[in-house]
Amino acid sequence: MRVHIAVQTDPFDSGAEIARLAASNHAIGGIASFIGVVRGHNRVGGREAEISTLTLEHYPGMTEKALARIVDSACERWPLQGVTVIHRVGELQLGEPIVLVLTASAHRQAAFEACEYIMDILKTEAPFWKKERLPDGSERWVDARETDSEAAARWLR
Amino acid sequence: MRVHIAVQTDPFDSGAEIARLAASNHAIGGIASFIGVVRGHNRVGGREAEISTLTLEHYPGMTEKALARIVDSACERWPLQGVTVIHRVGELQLGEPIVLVLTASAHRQAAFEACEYIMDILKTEAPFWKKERLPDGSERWVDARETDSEAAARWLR
Amino acid sequence: MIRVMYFARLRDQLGSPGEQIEAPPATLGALVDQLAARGDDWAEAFSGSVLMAVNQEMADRDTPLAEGDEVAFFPPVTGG
Amino acid sequence: MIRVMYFARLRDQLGSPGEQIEAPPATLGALVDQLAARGDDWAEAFSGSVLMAVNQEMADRDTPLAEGDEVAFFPPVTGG
Repeated sequence: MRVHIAVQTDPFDSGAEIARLAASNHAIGGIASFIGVVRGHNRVGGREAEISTLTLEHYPGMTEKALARIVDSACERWPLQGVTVIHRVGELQLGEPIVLVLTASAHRQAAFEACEYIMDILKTEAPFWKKERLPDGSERWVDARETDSEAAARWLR
Repeated sequence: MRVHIAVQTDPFDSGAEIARLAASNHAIGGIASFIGVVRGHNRVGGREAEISTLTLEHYPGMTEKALARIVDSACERWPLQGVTVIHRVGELQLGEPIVLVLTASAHRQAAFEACEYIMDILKTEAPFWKKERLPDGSERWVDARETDSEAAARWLR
Repeated sequence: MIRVMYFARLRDQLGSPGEQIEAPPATLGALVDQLAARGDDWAEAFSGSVLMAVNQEMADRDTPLAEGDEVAFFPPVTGG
Repeated sequence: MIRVMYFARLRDQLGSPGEQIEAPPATLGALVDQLAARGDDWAEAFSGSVLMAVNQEMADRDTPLAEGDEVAFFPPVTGG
Protein backbone atom coordinates (compact mmCIF):
# COMPACT_ATOMS: atom_id res chain seq x y z
CA MET A 1 0.00 0.00 0.00
CA ARG A 2 1.71 3.13 -1.26
CA VAL A 3 0.47 6.51 0.05
CA HIS A 4 2.07 9.71 -1.20
CA ILE A 5 0.76 13.09 -0.02
CA ALA A 6 2.42 16.39 -0.88
CA VAL A 7 1.61 20.09 -0.65
CA GLN A 8 4.01 22.02 -2.85
CA THR A 9 4.53 25.14 -4.94
CA ASP A 10 6.29 23.21 -7.72
CA PRO A 11 4.36 21.68 -10.63
CA PHE A 12 3.92 17.91 -10.56
CA ASP A 13 4.52 15.35 -13.32
CA SER A 14 1.24 13.43 -13.63
CA GLY A 15 2.72 10.80 -15.91
CA ALA A 16 5.62 10.06 -13.57
CA GLU A 17 3.27 9.86 -10.57
CA ILE A 18 0.99 7.43 -12.43
CA ALA A 19 3.97 5.30 -13.51
CA ARG A 20 5.38 5.20 -9.97
CA LEU A 21 2.03 4.10 -8.57
CA ALA A 22 1.43 1.52 -11.33
CA ALA A 23 4.85 -0.05 -10.71
CA SER A 24 4.45 -0.17 -6.92
CA ASN A 25 2.22 -3.25 -6.70
CA HIS A 26 1.31 -6.04 -9.13
CA ALA A 27 -2.20 -6.33 -7.72
CA ILE A 28 -3.06 -2.96 -9.30
CA GLY A 29 -5.43 -3.34 -12.25
CA GLY A 30 -6.54 0.24 -12.65
CA ILE A 31 -5.73 3.77 -11.59
CA ALA A 32 -8.41 6.43 -11.50
CA SER A 33 -7.28 10.01 -11.36
CA PHE A 34 -8.43 13.57 -11.21
CA ILE A 35 -6.42 16.62 -12.16
CA GLY A 36 -7.88 20.02 -11.26
CA VAL A 37 -6.80 22.78 -13.62
CA VAL A 38 -6.93 26.61 -13.36
CA ARG A 39 -9.92 27.55 -15.47
CA GLY A 40 -9.90 30.66 -17.65
CA HIS A 41 -13.18 31.93 -16.29
CA ASN A 42 -15.28 31.63 -13.18
CA ARG A 43 -18.52 32.92 -11.79
CA VAL A 44 -17.61 36.03 -9.82
CA GLY A 45 -20.42 37.77 -7.98
CA GLY A 46 -23.05 36.22 -10.21
CA ARG A 47 -21.36 36.92 -13.56
CA GLU A 48 -18.76 35.08 -15.63
CA ALA A 49 -15.35 36.77 -15.50
CA GLU A 50 -12.00 36.07 -17.11
CA ILE A 51 -9.29 34.96 -14.71
CA SER A 52 -5.62 35.79 -15.20
CA THR A 53 -3.98 34.07 -12.21
CA LEU A 54 -5.00 32.07 -9.18
CA THR A 55 -3.25 32.15 -5.80
CA LEU A 56 -3.67 29.29 -3.36
CA GLU A 57 -3.19 29.85 0.34
CA HIS A 58 -3.25 27.03 2.87
CA TYR A 59 -2.83 26.28 6.57
CA PRO A 60 0.58 24.56 6.75
CA GLY A 61 0.54 21.56 9.04
CA MET A 62 -3.22 21.19 9.15
CA THR A 63 -3.37 20.74 5.37
CA GLU A 64 -1.16 17.66 5.44
CA LYS A 65 -3.06 16.22 8.42
CA ALA A 66 -6.41 16.80 6.73
CA LEU A 67 -5.23 15.14 3.51
CA ALA A 68 -3.81 12.17 5.45
CA ARG A 69 -7.11 11.71 7.27
CA ILE A 70 -9.10 11.89 4.01
CA VAL A 71 -6.81 9.28 2.42
CA ASP A 72 -7.09 7.03 5.49
CA SER A 73 -10.87 7.14 5.39
CA ALA A 74 -10.84 6.30 1.65
CA CYS A 75 -8.60 3.29 2.40
CA GLU A 76 -11.10 2.11 5.02
CA ARG A 77 -13.98 2.31 2.55
CA TRP A 78 -12.41 0.77 -0.58
CA PRO A 79 -9.79 -1.94 -1.23
CA LEU A 80 -7.00 0.32 -2.52
CA GLN A 81 -3.41 -0.59 -3.39
CA GLY A 82 -2.19 3.00 -3.44
CA VAL A 83 -3.18 6.65 -3.24
CA THR A 84 -1.38 9.81 -4.36
CA VAL A 85 -2.58 13.31 -3.47
CA ILE A 86 -0.53 16.32 -4.58
CA HIS A 87 -1.91 19.81 -4.05
CA ARG A 88 -0.14 22.95 -5.17
CA VAL A 89 -0.09 26.28 -3.35
CA GLY A 90 1.11 29.73 -4.36
CA GLU A 91 0.48 31.56 -7.63
CA LEU A 92 -0.73 29.48 -10.57
CA GLN A 93 -1.31 30.47 -14.18
CA LEU A 94 -4.26 29.67 -16.41
CA GLY A 95 -4.34 26.02 -17.51
CA GLU A 96 -1.87 24.91 -14.83
CA PRO A 97 -2.72 21.85 -12.73
CA ILE A 98 -3.76 22.55 -9.12
CA VAL A 99 -4.37 19.11 -7.69
CA LEU A 100 -3.67 15.48 -8.60
CA VAL A 101 -5.50 12.57 -6.96
CA LEU A 102 -4.61 9.00 -7.99
CA THR A 103 -6.30 5.90 -6.59
CA ALA A 104 -5.13 2.41 -7.51
CA SER A 105 -7.13 -0.77 -7.07
CA ALA A 106 -7.47 -4.26 -8.51
CA HIS A 107 -10.78 -3.23 -10.09
CA ARG A 108 -11.89 0.04 -11.57
CA GLN A 109 -15.12 0.68 -9.68
CA ALA A 110 -13.31 0.97 -6.34
CA ALA A 111 -10.66 3.22 -7.89
CA PHE A 112 -13.25 5.58 -9.42
CA GLU A 113 -15.35 5.83 -6.28
CA ALA A 114 -12.36 6.43 -4.01
CA CYS A 115 -11.02 9.13 -6.35
CA GLU A 116 -14.36 10.97 -6.39
CA TYR A 117 -14.65 10.61 -2.62
CA ILE A 118 -11.20 12.07 -1.97
CA MET A 119 -11.90 15.03 -4.26
CA ASP A 120 -15.32 15.66 -2.72
CA ILE A 121 -14.04 15.61 0.86
CA LEU A 122 -10.86 17.54 0.00
CA LYS A 123 -13.02 20.30 -1.53
CA THR A 124 -14.88 20.82 1.74
CA GLU A 125 -12.41 19.85 4.48
CA ALA A 126 -8.81 20.53 3.43
CA PRO A 127 -7.77 24.07 4.43
CA PHE A 128 -6.93 25.63 1.05
CA TRP A 129 -8.29 28.96 -0.19
CA LYS A 130 -8.25 30.34 -3.72
CA LYS A 131 -7.84 34.00 -4.61
CA GLU A 132 -8.43 35.04 -8.22
CA ARG A 133 -6.75 37.93 -9.99
CA LEU A 134 -8.79 39.40 -12.85
CA PRO A 135 -7.21 41.00 -15.95
CA ASP A 136 -7.87 44.50 -14.50
CA GLY A 137 -5.57 43.65 -11.59
CA SER A 138 -8.32 43.36 -8.98
CA GLU A 139 -8.29 40.35 -6.67
CA ARG A 140 -10.98 38.44 -4.85
CA TRP A 141 -11.34 35.36 -2.73
CA VAL A 142 -13.27 32.56 -4.39
CA ASP A 143 -16.54 31.71 -2.66
CA ALA A 144 -17.20 28.16 -1.52
CA ARG A 145 -19.71 26.43 -3.77
CA GLU A 146 -22.97 24.94 -2.56
CA THR A 147 -22.56 22.07 -5.04
CA ASP A 148 -19.28 21.10 -3.32
CA SER A 149 -21.05 20.74 0.03
CA GLU A 150 -23.72 18.63 -1.62
CA ALA A 151 -21.13 16.43 -3.32
CA ALA A 152 -19.39 15.82 0.02
CA ALA A 153 -22.69 15.17 1.80
CA ARG A 154 -23.65 12.27 -0.49
CA TRP A 155 -20.89 10.11 1.04
CA LEU A 156 -22.50 10.43 4.48
CA ARG A 157 -25.86 9.12 3.38
CA MET B 1 -13.66 20.17 -28.32
CA ARG B 2 -10.59 17.95 -28.68
CA VAL B 3 -11.13 14.25 -29.38
CA HIS B 4 -8.13 11.95 -29.70
CA ILE B 5 -8.62 8.22 -30.26
CA ALA B 6 -5.78 5.80 -30.92
CA VAL B 7 -5.25 2.04 -31.07
CA GLN B 8 -1.52 1.31 -30.95
CA THR B 9 1.16 -1.18 -29.97
CA ASP B 10 3.43 1.56 -28.55
CA PRO B 11 3.22 2.67 -24.91
CA PHE B 12 1.58 6.02 -24.28
CA ASP B 13 2.77 8.94 -22.14
CA SER B 14 -0.11 9.64 -19.73
CA GLY B 15 1.42 12.89 -18.48
CA ALA B 16 1.92 14.28 -21.99
CA GLU B 17 -1.64 13.33 -22.94
CA ILE B 18 -3.04 15.03 -19.83
CA ALA B 19 -0.95 18.18 -20.48
CA ARG B 20 -2.06 18.31 -24.13
CA LEU B 21 -5.71 18.04 -23.15
CA ALA B 22 -5.39 20.57 -20.28
CA ALA B 23 -3.79 23.12 -22.62
CA SER B 24 -6.37 22.66 -25.39
CA ASN B 25 -9.18 24.75 -23.88
CA HIS B 26 -9.35 27.33 -21.08
CA ALA B 27 -12.85 26.25 -20.10
CA ILE B 28 -11.40 22.99 -18.72
CA GLY B 29 -11.50 22.89 -14.92
CA GLY B 30 -10.87 19.21 -14.36
CA ILE B 31 -9.68 16.08 -16.10
CA ALA B 32 -10.80 12.66 -14.89
CA SER B 33 -8.85 9.69 -16.09
CA PHE B 34 -8.56 5.95 -15.93
CA ILE B 35 -5.48 3.90 -16.72
CA GLY B 36 -5.90 0.14 -16.97
CA VAL B 37 -2.77 -1.80 -16.06
CA VAL B 38 -1.72 -5.45 -16.63
CA ARG B 39 -2.34 -7.10 -13.29
CA GLY B 40 0.03 -9.74 -11.93
CA HIS B 41 -2.72 -12.21 -11.20
CA ASN B 42 -6.20 -13.04 -12.37
CA ARG B 43 -8.93 -15.53 -11.68
CA VAL B 44 -8.36 -18.36 -14.17
CA GLY B 45 -10.90 -21.16 -14.19
CA GLY B 46 -12.02 -20.37 -10.65
CA ARG B 47 -8.57 -20.04 -9.08
CA GLU B 48 -6.10 -17.17 -8.75
CA ALA B 49 -3.13 -17.56 -11.08
CA GLU B 50 0.04 -15.57 -11.70
CA ILE B 51 0.23 -13.92 -15.11
CA SER B 52 3.46 -13.36 -17.00
CA THR B 53 2.30 -11.54 -20.15
CA LEU B 54 -0.92 -10.38 -21.73
CA THR B 55 -1.61 -10.25 -25.46
CA LEU B 56 -4.34 -8.02 -26.81
CA GLU B 57 -5.98 -8.84 -30.13
CA HIS B 58 -8.48 -6.53 -31.79
CA TYR B 59 -10.63 -6.13 -34.89
CA PRO B 60 -8.84 -3.40 -36.87
CA GLY B 61 -11.26 -0.89 -38.32
CA MET B 62 -14.19 -1.84 -36.15
CA THR B 63 -12.21 -0.99 -32.99
CA GLU B 64 -11.69 2.63 -34.01
CA LYS B 65 -15.34 2.95 -35.10
CA ALA B 66 -16.59 1.49 -31.82
CA LEU B 67 -14.39 3.82 -29.77
CA ALA B 68 -15.51 6.84 -31.81
CA ARG B 69 -19.15 5.94 -31.26
CA ILE B 70 -18.63 5.49 -27.50
CA VAL B 71 -16.90 8.90 -27.27
CA ASP B 72 -19.70 10.53 -29.32
CA SER B 73 -22.35 9.16 -27.00
CA ALA B 74 -20.41 10.41 -23.95
CA CYS B 75 -20.25 13.88 -25.52
CA GLU B 76 -24.02 13.82 -25.99
CA ARG B 77 -24.58 12.94 -22.33
CA TRP B 78 -22.11 15.28 -20.61
CA PRO B 79 -20.74 18.79 -21.30
CA LEU B 80 -17.17 17.79 -22.18
CA GLN B 81 -14.34 19.96 -23.51
CA GLY B 82 -12.20 17.05 -24.61
CA VAL B 83 -11.80 13.27 -24.61
CA THR B 84 -8.74 11.07 -25.14
CA VAL B 85 -8.95 7.28 -25.55
CA ILE B 86 -5.76 5.30 -26.22
CA HIS B 87 -5.88 1.50 -26.23
CA ARG B 88 -2.86 -0.68 -26.74
CA VAL B 89 -2.76 -3.99 -28.61
CA GLY B 90 -0.10 -6.70 -28.93
CA GLU B 91 1.98 -8.23 -26.15
CA LEU B 92 2.14 -6.35 -22.86
CA GLN B 93 4.19 -7.05 -19.74
CA LEU B 94 3.07 -7.04 -16.14
CA GLY B 95 2.42 -3.52 -14.80
CA GLU B 96 2.26 -1.97 -18.27
CA PRO B 97 -0.64 0.35 -19.08
CA ILE B 98 -3.31 -1.06 -21.40
CA VAL B 99 -5.77 1.76 -21.81
CA LEU B 100 -5.97 5.49 -21.06
CA VAL B 101 -9.26 7.39 -20.95
CA LEU B 102 -9.23 11.14 -20.24
CA THR B 103 -12.35 13.30 -20.00
CA ALA B 104 -12.14 17.06 -19.57
CA SER B 105 -14.95 19.28 -18.36
CA ALA B 106 -15.53 22.60 -16.59
CA HIS B 107 -16.66 20.68 -13.49
CA ARG B 108 -15.47 17.43 -12.02
CA GLN B 109 -18.73 15.52 -11.71
CA ALA B 110 -19.28 15.48 -15.48
CA ALA B 111 -15.68 14.47 -16.08
CA PHE B 112 -15.86 11.56 -13.59
CA GLU B 113 -19.17 10.24 -14.90
CA ALA B 114 -18.11 10.44 -18.54
CA CYS B 115 -14.83 8.64 -17.79
CA GLU B 116 -16.62 5.80 -15.99
CA TYR B 117 -19.19 5.59 -18.77
CA ILE B 118 -16.55 5.33 -21.51
CA MET B 119 -14.69 2.59 -19.60
CA ASP B 120 -17.88 0.64 -18.87
CA ILE B 121 -19.09 0.71 -22.48
CA LEU B 122 -15.60 0.09 -23.90
CA LYS B 123 -15.32 -3.04 -21.72
CA THR B 124 -18.45 -4.56 -23.28
CA GLU B 125 -18.59 -3.13 -26.83
CA ALA B 126 -15.11 -2.43 -28.20
CA PRO B 127 -13.72 -5.50 -30.02
CA PHE B 128 -10.58 -6.25 -27.99
CA TRP B 129 -9.70 -9.68 -26.58
CA LYS B 130 -7.12 -10.52 -23.94
CA LYS B 131 -5.04 -13.70 -23.89
CA GLU B 132 -2.97 -14.44 -20.79
CA ARG B 133 0.30 -16.36 -20.69
CA LEU B 134 1.01 -18.08 -17.40
CA PRO B 135 4.55 -18.66 -16.03
CA ASP B 136 4.39 -22.34 -17.18
CA GLY B 137 4.05 -21.11 -20.79
CA SER B 138 0.40 -22.08 -21.18
CA GLU B 139 -1.97 -19.54 -22.70
CA ARG B 140 -5.66 -18.90 -22.32
CA TRP B 141 -8.23 -16.40 -23.47
CA VAL B 142 -9.61 -14.22 -20.69
CA ASP B 143 -13.31 -14.75 -20.02
CA ALA B 144 -15.69 -11.81 -20.15
CA ARG B 145 -16.78 -10.78 -16.67
CA GLU B 146 -20.39 -10.62 -15.54
CA THR B 147 -19.59 -7.53 -13.47
CA ASP B 148 -18.56 -5.70 -16.66
CA SER B 149 -21.96 -6.38 -18.24
CA GLU B 150 -23.64 -5.11 -15.09
CA ALA B 151 -21.49 -1.97 -15.04
CA ALA B 152 -22.42 -1.19 -18.65
CA ALA B 153 -26.11 -1.93 -18.04
CA ARG B 154 -26.43 0.71 -15.31
CA TRP B 155 -26.09 3.50 -17.92
CA LEU B 156 -29.18 2.22 -19.74
CA ARG B 157 -31.43 2.41 -16.70
CA MET C 1 -19.62 -12.92 -52.19
CA ILE C 2 -19.12 -11.86 -48.58
CA ARG C 3 -16.06 -11.84 -46.35
CA VAL C 4 -16.37 -13.69 -43.02
CA MET C 5 -13.89 -13.15 -40.14
CA TYR C 6 -13.40 -15.10 -36.89
CA PHE C 7 -11.60 -13.55 -33.93
CA ALA C 8 -9.88 -14.62 -30.71
CA ARG C 9 -11.06 -17.84 -29.05
CA LEU C 10 -13.57 -18.47 -31.86
CA ARG C 11 -10.77 -18.35 -34.47
CA ASP C 12 -8.78 -20.88 -32.40
CA GLN C 13 -11.82 -23.16 -32.04
CA LEU C 14 -12.57 -23.08 -35.78
CA GLY C 15 -8.90 -23.19 -36.79
CA SER C 16 -9.51 -20.37 -39.29
CA PRO C 17 -9.19 -16.57 -39.31
CA GLY C 18 -11.92 -16.29 -41.91
CA GLU C 19 -13.09 -17.15 -45.38
CA GLN C 20 -15.06 -15.95 -48.36
CA ILE C 21 -18.57 -17.25 -48.93
CA GLU C 22 -19.80 -17.12 -52.50
CA ALA C 23 -23.58 -17.25 -52.18
CA PRO C 24 -24.55 -16.18 -48.67
CA PRO C 25 -28.09 -16.57 -47.32
CA ALA C 26 -30.35 -13.54 -46.85
CA THR C 27 -29.80 -13.00 -43.14
CA LEU C 28 -27.03 -13.29 -40.56
CA GLY C 29 -29.12 -15.85 -38.64
CA ALA C 30 -29.33 -18.13 -41.67
CA LEU C 31 -25.53 -17.81 -42.14
CA VAL C 32 -24.95 -18.84 -38.50
CA ASP C 33 -27.18 -21.91 -38.98
CA GLN C 34 -25.31 -22.82 -42.18
CA LEU C 35 -21.90 -22.53 -40.47
CA ALA C 36 -23.02 -24.43 -37.35
CA ALA C 37 -24.16 -27.31 -39.58
CA ARG C 38 -20.61 -27.90 -40.86
CA GLY C 39 -19.73 -30.34 -38.06
CA ASP C 40 -19.22 -30.80 -34.33
CA ASP C 41 -16.47 -28.15 -33.91
CA TRP C 42 -18.59 -25.58 -35.73
CA ALA C 43 -21.78 -26.48 -33.87
CA GLU C 44 -19.96 -26.21 -30.54
CA ALA C 45 -18.25 -22.93 -31.40
CA PHE C 46 -21.55 -21.31 -32.38
CA SER C 47 -23.48 -22.77 -29.44
CA GLY C 48 -21.77 -20.44 -26.96
CA SER C 49 -21.97 -16.68 -26.60
CA VAL C 50 -20.95 -15.36 -30.03
CA LEU C 51 -21.16 -11.68 -30.99
CA MET C 52 -21.76 -10.71 -34.60
CA ALA C 53 -20.93 -7.65 -36.68
CA VAL C 54 -21.81 -6.70 -40.24
CA ASN C 55 -19.63 -4.03 -41.86
CA GLN C 56 -18.04 -3.34 -38.44
CA GLU C 57 -21.33 -2.57 -36.68
CA MET C 58 -22.84 -4.91 -34.10
CA ALA C 59 -25.58 -7.02 -35.69
CA ASP C 60 -28.09 -9.74 -34.79
CA ARG C 61 -29.72 -12.72 -36.46
CA ASP C 62 -32.22 -10.52 -38.30
CA THR C 63 -29.55 -8.35 -39.94
CA PRO C 64 -29.80 -8.78 -43.74
CA LEU C 65 -26.71 -9.71 -45.76
CA ALA C 66 -25.76 -8.13 -49.06
CA GLU C 67 -23.07 -8.68 -51.68
CA GLY C 68 -19.70 -7.35 -50.49
CA ASP C 69 -20.55 -7.35 -46.77
CA GLU C 70 -17.85 -7.85 -44.14
CA VAL C 71 -19.20 -10.22 -41.49
CA ALA C 72 -17.40 -10.93 -38.20
CA PHE C 73 -18.00 -13.44 -35.42
CA PHE C 74 -16.28 -13.13 -32.06
CA PRO C 75 -16.56 -13.96 -28.36
CA PRO C 76 -17.64 -11.37 -25.75
CA VAL C 77 -15.02 -8.64 -25.67
CA THR C 78 -12.42 -8.34 -22.88
CA GLY C 79 -10.49 -5.12 -23.56
CA GLY C 80 -9.86 -2.19 -21.27
CA MET D 1 -1.38 31.39 26.49
CA ILE D 2 -2.81 30.18 23.19
CA ARG D 3 -1.90 30.97 19.61
CA VAL D 4 -4.73 32.20 17.35
CA MET D 5 -4.46 32.24 13.51
CA TYR D 6 -6.68 33.88 10.90
CA PHE D 7 -6.61 32.73 7.27
CA ALA D 8 -7.62 33.95 3.82
CA ARG D 9 -10.57 36.37 3.61
CA LEU D 10 -10.94 36.39 7.39
CA ARG D 11 -7.32 37.54 7.80
CA ASP D 12 -7.96 40.35 5.29
CA GLN D 13 -11.14 41.40 7.09
CA LEU D 14 -9.44 41.47 10.48
CA GLY D 15 -6.21 42.95 9.14
CA SER D 16 -4.20 40.39 11.13
CA PRO D 17 -2.66 36.96 10.50
CA GLY D 18 -3.02 36.05 14.17
CA GLU D 19 -2.11 36.84 17.72
CA GLN D 20 -1.34 35.36 21.12
CA ILE D 21 -4.01 35.44 23.82
CA GLU D 22 -2.74 35.30 27.36
CA ALA D 23 -5.72 34.07 29.33
CA PRO D 24 -8.17 32.35 27.00
CA PRO D 25 -11.68 31.33 28.08
CA ALA D 26 -12.58 27.69 28.67
CA THR D 27 -14.22 26.95 25.33
CA LEU D 28 -13.83 27.89 21.67
CA GLY D 29 -17.36 29.36 21.69
CA ALA D 30 -16.48 31.74 24.51
CA LEU D 31 -13.33 32.80 22.61
CA VAL D 32 -15.42 33.57 19.50
CA ASP D 33 -17.79 35.70 21.56
CA GLN D 34 -14.85 37.53 23.11
CA LEU D 35 -13.27 38.26 19.70
CA ALA D 36 -16.59 39.31 18.11
CA ALA D 37 -17.07 41.84 20.94
CA ARG D 38 -13.91 43.75 19.91
CA GLY D 39 -15.78 46.01 17.46
CA ASP D 40 -17.78 46.20 14.24
CA ASP D 41 -15.12 44.64 11.96
CA TRP D 42 -14.70 41.73 14.33
CA ALA D 43 -18.43 41.26 14.86
CA GLU D 44 -19.01 41.28 11.11
CA ALA D 45 -16.14 38.89 10.37
CA PHE D 46 -17.40 36.36 12.90
CA SER D 47 -21.06 36.73 11.89
CA GLY D 48 -20.48 34.88 8.58
CA SER D 49 -19.59 31.26 7.96
CA VAL D 50 -16.36 30.76 9.93
CA LEU D 51 -14.71 27.36 10.36
CA MET D 52 -12.67 26.65 13.49
CA ALA D 53 -9.79 24.33 14.28
CA VAL D 54 -8.00 23.53 17.52
CA ASN D 55 -4.54 21.98 17.19
CA GLN D 56 -5.16 21.51 13.45
CA GLU D 57 -8.34 19.46 13.90
CA MET D 58 -11.78 20.83 13.01
CA ALA D 59 -13.56 22.01 16.15
CA ASP D 60 -16.82 23.58 17.29
CA ARG D 61 -18.02 25.99 19.97
CA ASP D 62 -18.02 23.27 22.62
CA THR D 63 -14.36 22.36 22.08
CA PRO D 64 -12.41 23.09 25.29
CA LEU D 65 -9.28 25.24 25.18
CA ALA D 66 -6.09 24.47 27.07
CA GLU D 67 -2.78 26.21 27.62
CA GLY D 68 -0.58 25.99 24.51
CA ASP D 69 -3.39 25.28 22.03
CA GLU D 70 -3.16 26.39 18.40
CA VAL D 71 -6.54 27.84 17.39
CA ALA D 72 -7.41 28.76 13.78
CA PHE D 73 -10.35 30.58 12.24
CA PHE D 74 -10.99 30.52 8.50
CA PRO D 75 -13.68 30.78 5.82
CA PRO D 76 -15.14 27.71 4.07
CA VAL D 77 -12.35 26.06 2.10
CA THR D 78 -12.01 26.35 -1.69
CA GLY D 79 -9.11 24.10 -2.70
CA GLY D 80 -9.02 21.30 -5.23
